[in-house]
Amino acid sequence: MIERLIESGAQLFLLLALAPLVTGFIRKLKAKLQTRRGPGIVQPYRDLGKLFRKSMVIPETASWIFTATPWILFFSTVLAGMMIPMVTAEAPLGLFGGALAVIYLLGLGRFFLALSGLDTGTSFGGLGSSREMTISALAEPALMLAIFTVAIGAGSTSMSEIARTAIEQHWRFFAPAQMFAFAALALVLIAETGHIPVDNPATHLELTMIHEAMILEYSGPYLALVEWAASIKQLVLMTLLINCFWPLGLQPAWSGFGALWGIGWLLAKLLFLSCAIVLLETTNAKMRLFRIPELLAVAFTLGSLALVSTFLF
Amino acid sequence: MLMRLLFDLQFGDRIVTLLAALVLVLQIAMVAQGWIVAHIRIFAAQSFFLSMIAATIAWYNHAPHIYIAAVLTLVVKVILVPILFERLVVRMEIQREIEPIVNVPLSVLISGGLTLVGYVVAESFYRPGAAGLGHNALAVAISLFLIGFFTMINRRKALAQVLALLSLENGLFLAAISLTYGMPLIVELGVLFDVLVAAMVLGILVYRIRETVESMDVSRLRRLRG
Amino acid sequence: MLLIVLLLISAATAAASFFARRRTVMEAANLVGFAGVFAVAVFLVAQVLAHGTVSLGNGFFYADSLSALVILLTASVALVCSTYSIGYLRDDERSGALGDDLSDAEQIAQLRMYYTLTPLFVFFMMFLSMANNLGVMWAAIEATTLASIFLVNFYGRVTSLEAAWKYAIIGGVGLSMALFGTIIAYYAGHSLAGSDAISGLNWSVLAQHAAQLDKTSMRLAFILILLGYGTKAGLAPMHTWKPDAYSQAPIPSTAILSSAMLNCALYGLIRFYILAGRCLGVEYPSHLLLLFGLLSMGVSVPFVLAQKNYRRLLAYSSIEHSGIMVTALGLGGPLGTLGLMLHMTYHTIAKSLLFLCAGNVQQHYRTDMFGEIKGGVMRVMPLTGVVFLMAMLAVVGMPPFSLFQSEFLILRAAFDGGHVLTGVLFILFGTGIFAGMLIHIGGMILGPRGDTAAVERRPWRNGSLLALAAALVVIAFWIPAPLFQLISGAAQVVRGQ
Amino acid sequence: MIAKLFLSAFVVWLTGAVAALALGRHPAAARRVACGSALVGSLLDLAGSMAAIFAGNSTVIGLPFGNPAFVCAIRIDPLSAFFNMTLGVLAAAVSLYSFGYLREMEGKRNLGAFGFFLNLLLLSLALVFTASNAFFFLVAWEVMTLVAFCLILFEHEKEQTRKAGMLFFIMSHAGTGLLLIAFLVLASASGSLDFSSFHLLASRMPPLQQGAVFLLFLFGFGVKAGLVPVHIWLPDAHPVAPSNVSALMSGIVIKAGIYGMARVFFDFYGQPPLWMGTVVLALGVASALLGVLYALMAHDLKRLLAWHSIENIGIILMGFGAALMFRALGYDNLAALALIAGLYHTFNHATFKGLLFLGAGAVVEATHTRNMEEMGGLIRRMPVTAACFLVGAVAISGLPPLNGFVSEWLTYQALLAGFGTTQSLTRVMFPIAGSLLALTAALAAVCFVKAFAIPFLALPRSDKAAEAREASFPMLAGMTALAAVSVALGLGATWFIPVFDPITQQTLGVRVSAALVTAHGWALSPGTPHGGTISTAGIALFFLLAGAAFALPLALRWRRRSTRGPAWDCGLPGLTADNEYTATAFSKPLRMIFSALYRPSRSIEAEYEVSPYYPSEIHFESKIEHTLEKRFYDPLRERILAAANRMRGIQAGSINVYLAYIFITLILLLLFGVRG
Repeated sequence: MIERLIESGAQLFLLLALAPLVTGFIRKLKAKLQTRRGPGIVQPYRDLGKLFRKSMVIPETASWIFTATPWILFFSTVLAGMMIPMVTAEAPLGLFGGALAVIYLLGLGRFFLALSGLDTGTSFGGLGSSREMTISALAEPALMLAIFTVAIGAGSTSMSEIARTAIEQHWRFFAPAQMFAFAALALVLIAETGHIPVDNPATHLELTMIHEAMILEYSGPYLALVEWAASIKQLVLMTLLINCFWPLGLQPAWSGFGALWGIGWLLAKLLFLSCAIVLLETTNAKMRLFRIPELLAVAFTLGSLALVSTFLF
Repeated sequence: MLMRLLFDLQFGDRIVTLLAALVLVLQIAMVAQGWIVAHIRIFAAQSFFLSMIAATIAWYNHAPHIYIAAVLTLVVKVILVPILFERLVVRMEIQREIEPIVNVPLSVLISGGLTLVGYVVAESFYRPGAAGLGHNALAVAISLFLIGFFTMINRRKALAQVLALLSLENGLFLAAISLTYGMPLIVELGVLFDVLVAAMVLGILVYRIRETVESMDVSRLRRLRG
Repeated sequence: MLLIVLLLISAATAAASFFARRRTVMEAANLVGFAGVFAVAVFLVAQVLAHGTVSLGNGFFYADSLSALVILLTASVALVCSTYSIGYLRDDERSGALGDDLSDAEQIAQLRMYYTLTPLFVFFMMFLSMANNLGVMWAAIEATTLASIFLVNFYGRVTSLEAAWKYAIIGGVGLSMALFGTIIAYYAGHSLAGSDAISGLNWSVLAQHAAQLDKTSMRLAFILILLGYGTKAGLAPMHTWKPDAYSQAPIPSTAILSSAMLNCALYGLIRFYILAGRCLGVEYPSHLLLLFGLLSMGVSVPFVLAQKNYRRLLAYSSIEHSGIMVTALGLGGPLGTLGLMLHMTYHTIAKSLLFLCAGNVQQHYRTDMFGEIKGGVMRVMPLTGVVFLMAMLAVVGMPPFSLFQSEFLILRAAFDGGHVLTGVLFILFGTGIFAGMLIHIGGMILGPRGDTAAVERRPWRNGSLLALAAALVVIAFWIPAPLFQLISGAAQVVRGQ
Repeated sequence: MIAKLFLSAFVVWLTGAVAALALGRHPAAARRVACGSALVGSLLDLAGSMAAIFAGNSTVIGLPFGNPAFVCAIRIDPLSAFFNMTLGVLAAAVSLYSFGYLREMEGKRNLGAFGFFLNLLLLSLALVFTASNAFFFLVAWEVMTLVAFCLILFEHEKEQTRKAGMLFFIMSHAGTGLLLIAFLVLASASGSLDFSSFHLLASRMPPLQQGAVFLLFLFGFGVKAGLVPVHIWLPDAHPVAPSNVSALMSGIVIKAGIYGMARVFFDFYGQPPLWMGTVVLALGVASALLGVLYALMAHDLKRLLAWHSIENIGIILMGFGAALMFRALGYDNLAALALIAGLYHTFNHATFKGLLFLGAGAVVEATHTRNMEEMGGLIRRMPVTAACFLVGAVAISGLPPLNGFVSEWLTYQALLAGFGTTQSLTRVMFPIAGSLLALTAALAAVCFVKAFAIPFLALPRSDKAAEAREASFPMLAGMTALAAVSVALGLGATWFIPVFDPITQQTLGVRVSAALVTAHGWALSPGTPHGGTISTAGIALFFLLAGAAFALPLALRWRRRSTRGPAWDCGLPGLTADNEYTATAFSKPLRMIFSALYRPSRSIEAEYEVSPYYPSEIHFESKIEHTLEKRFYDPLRERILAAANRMRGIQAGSINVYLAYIFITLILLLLFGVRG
């Protein structure tokens, strides 16, 4: 029992520590590709530290939902993080929920974030919430089809089960179903974490920002919590993508040396995925809002192709 | 020789058929008729021949109560009703002619067709050697009924319609006496009483229509629709 | 013995109101007369339940449970309508609806005509239900028609004259066909022994020897009777007189016409159906009856859907119900006949209640067009509004009310007997009628008050309304045992046991 | 014991109804009597049904009925007990709520009649769920429809109310017509009207008849449940009814249709052919999608909730459809899982939809308007109502840890398990249905962000919203009770699952709750070997622990350092309510994306004095088109009325024509009839 506690504590620490690092790394890499120096990799840690120490301004019109949302968002994202296998195939809180629970916990966080956006009473908040909810609603069927394809392969929706079958059948990645599912899940990842073709994380230009618009009114520690939760969500989705399709390096159990080896592999895969994302971001321009459904329709067709191909081939 | 004829059933049967044919001819004449007063008189003649048929049947079948029926028909349909209607016609001094909906030649043709229908329907009833006199009178009765019905449809004037209705009941009376030597007396009385009251009631109605609509033309009474 | 008393009382009522000079005497005579008739009818029912059949004058008058039921229904409707007519005619007199420039004497003459003709009308209906001889029965039906012609023409307007004329002529033609049918039936029974005696045409005699009757003539006779009494019952295509007559006659006579007269016409048809059924087998008559029943239901649907006048709407609803009852007769069997008899009883109550409510509304709004009332009857006349809605729901066959039970039995007979198409058409037409009635009558009753004047107290009319409404509600949940025994007895008679 | 409880419940309702009607003159007493008897009756009914479920067997009780030709008896078997339990819970909360809700109507409306109809509605519902023969079922069914019609038309002054009520009544009656045909076909096949004689009867009938009876039942009950092709009355009828009635209508009256379908599909049909399940699943998906898509565009709060009822009925039918398909393929355990998913969602929907309608009722009563655009900032004035509405919103969007999530998770597992079956059609159809369910749930979340945020958050958009007062105590009590039940159903899912054992035993002959509950009562699993588990209790525990350990202390510390200031207003002179996002704006992106379905049209009128470039006032209005009504129902109605008008030509008025009709009939009959 104690051992399980240590494992989950380690995964929790890893989750919290790694998330800002990944965001920092992506920003640094993007800056490098745009031939500018860009802030250091550890800049997000500094921002979080600074924000936690600053005082806060809460809008007059805001109700208790505005103040409760950061906590709900943070805890639901962390809980989702605990339910997926990062280092070992066995997710610490795997019992509490599988793939569906992860999707719906992220949904819960998003639900309250949208409410807080509208709670401020500014049009930016409303703008952001409406777009965020619409895009995530359209992304949902594609995400579900990808998860279903993987789950059908593994015979269950529990993430550890999916990871374990991924480990045993190395060749599985090259099956067409897996390829289509991977592509669909990648597109959904881009849409959910708000990267360039769907939403520009760096901008505060009213017309283009989606995620930023909702958290415009947050300041101080609450802004830190929301930012941190956003990066954790990005890490969760990336790990989900990795461990469902590239299982190499996933340890069957938390033996001492194996853990280090697992973390090493995790970092390598995250590095590779981040480079792919940055590459995608720098080579593409942001799409018009009403072109995004077409992108998500492509993801949906990829998902259904994945599903059909599991049954055909 | 005459006396023998009086008791020879065969001869009685032929007389009844002859009179029945005469009644049918009068009915078709009534269809082709253009004048109300002539219409009434033909109806009276028709009723007279009917009572003659009743009398012959009563004579040959020794059924006394048919005599009563014959006399009653004579009184009611040959005397009372025509007088009532003629006084009605005179008092209301309406134009005398009847404008039928279907022109005369076509309506005569239709009555011919209806007679044919009468015979086709009655044909399934003929059992060879059936006793009694006018068993073949059923066909005549049915055609009388159908022609009377057709004349009702064909008439615009209220009084003409009433007359057609009464001629229709003549057909029934023929059927009653010829097929079953008359219904039980009570029924005969009931029927005749109802025919008389019907004639009076319809007369009153015709009079009311004449007062309120200023013309006997029933086809203009079309206000109640849908 | 009771049979004669029954006739004497109604005849006496007619005479009393004919010779009375003041209106109150006429009203009292009618009320007391019909109460007496009702009481005697109840005694008759008790006697019929005890001895099976009551006959008089060696078989001239013959009352079995079927005729007892019809007499009871006629008596009850007549009683309720007489109480209603007192209030109704007083209101008509006050508002000058009887005729705008009539002096007092003329108005009294008008009322006298009503108060004498109604008991006469009821007299002949009673006579018809107990006449054993088919010819006499025909004469009685003819007499009811003649008596009711002037009731239809009571208001003397051009439209009521037109309605009376059509009622008379179409009725006359129909009944002459019925007479022809009776003659042919008598001819069919001609070969029987002792057929020329007075009892030759008696129904009870013919019923016993039905098997030996001549087949082809019975077939012709049944067709003619179906067309003849079908005209009086208002079956399509002979129904055209009904909407005109019901929308022009005074409300109490329409109520009697639509319920009691319908029962008597069906009574005649049932008597012949029993004969034809025994002689030709049930197959032949049921096909014809189903054809005419479904035709009547079908014809009334469009008229209910696109109707602008609520009294004509109720007329078409009663055409539909005569169609239902004829279909039930056509289906036959234990369920069909029981359904028919139950339906006849429930329909009498519900339809007369519906017409009485329509009367209340018409007298207050002075019009019978939906367009001119524009809703709000519930707010102006709460009692009439609620009872009207309730009666409409009952007539349409909504379950809490009892008509659903009889229609359920009829439908069950249809489906068990394999007539699936009949059942489906029955339900389809029922839904169409329901939609039409709900939209029109619901639209009229519900809605804001508008600017119509408040309604004055109306003891007589609302009293009879409440009595019938109470009967409707009680019978939905509980039928008195003797009444149910009478109804199942009548059903057995129809089945020919 | 069970019989006594049920009979006393019926007696209490009946006497309550009659007493309320009698007390018409003094409304206060009538209100108390009506709501009190409704409450006591519902609690008795709840107790009786719980006892019946735990007893597991079925008890039969004869009821006295006046007409000897018919027999009326009720039979309480686990399936009807379950639906009675749903009725009991919802009705108790609604009656509690009505104590407060009706006080406002005391002066204006006849509360005696309202109490009469309310109690009769509950009584007829209980009878519908327990009726044991076709005749008594149809009587109870139609009485329920009639009473619901009277309740909907309670404020029948408004033209819109009348039209909606009449459409409801006519469509329900048409549905009952279909049921009547179906029941009578079964009765003629089985010889008796009793439901026990119908058990597994339908599978023994010839396939054509079996298919026809299935479709008749599906659309007969579908009309009442709000299945897509026959749902058009629902979005009009529920908003116009008084709110506590709409809560009952959406919560339990719709479930009568679902009960009917469950009774037919799983009691009368033994081994149904595969195509039946596919039809139900397809219609379920269609209802879910269309329901939520049109809900997004509704800006009348209660109309939005009515559309959502159609969506949730779709989800329930997905569960039933999957169960039917598994039954056809012989996988009884999976069928049981799918059935439990469907029934669980029925109970959940009754609770959170009832809660939402009661909340909406409180809001509408406070602000005297149903249009969301005129509300706003109610969370400050009506905090408890807002909290309860939020619980309902989270539950209906299927977000953990509440009950909506649990039943949708079970439906996902059932659909996912579909892939295990060999049939080629189902292997593809189930996951596709699963993904469309995901889309529906996500769109529901969007819709309920709008439905909660616009009325409750930020600044009030009209003075009506500004002066709103918190609902009275009984109303809040009713709402909190339902919220508590919702949360309990969510967290205590593992304790609630065994309730379904007797039902699946009776219908499918298999008990699966043991397989579904794992980790000694903490987590729920789909019954397949090492399938994905879910523990709402665990999730809630995590939130509580983390909240208590980190959120509270840190929040308190940071609160001291926080100040209240104006939100960012781009330098404009202070934010007003006009800056807020409106419901129309919020749903605009989706209106653009699904424009093929909505065919949106908008009208903008700008008034200006000086020049068109400086408008003083702009009116913006956007409308969508209900394709099903415009394409199918309206033309159908017009064509019927046109045909009816043409047919009126028969009664043209001329007596000669009338006589001709009779003449022709006579001739035809003479020529063809005589030979016969």
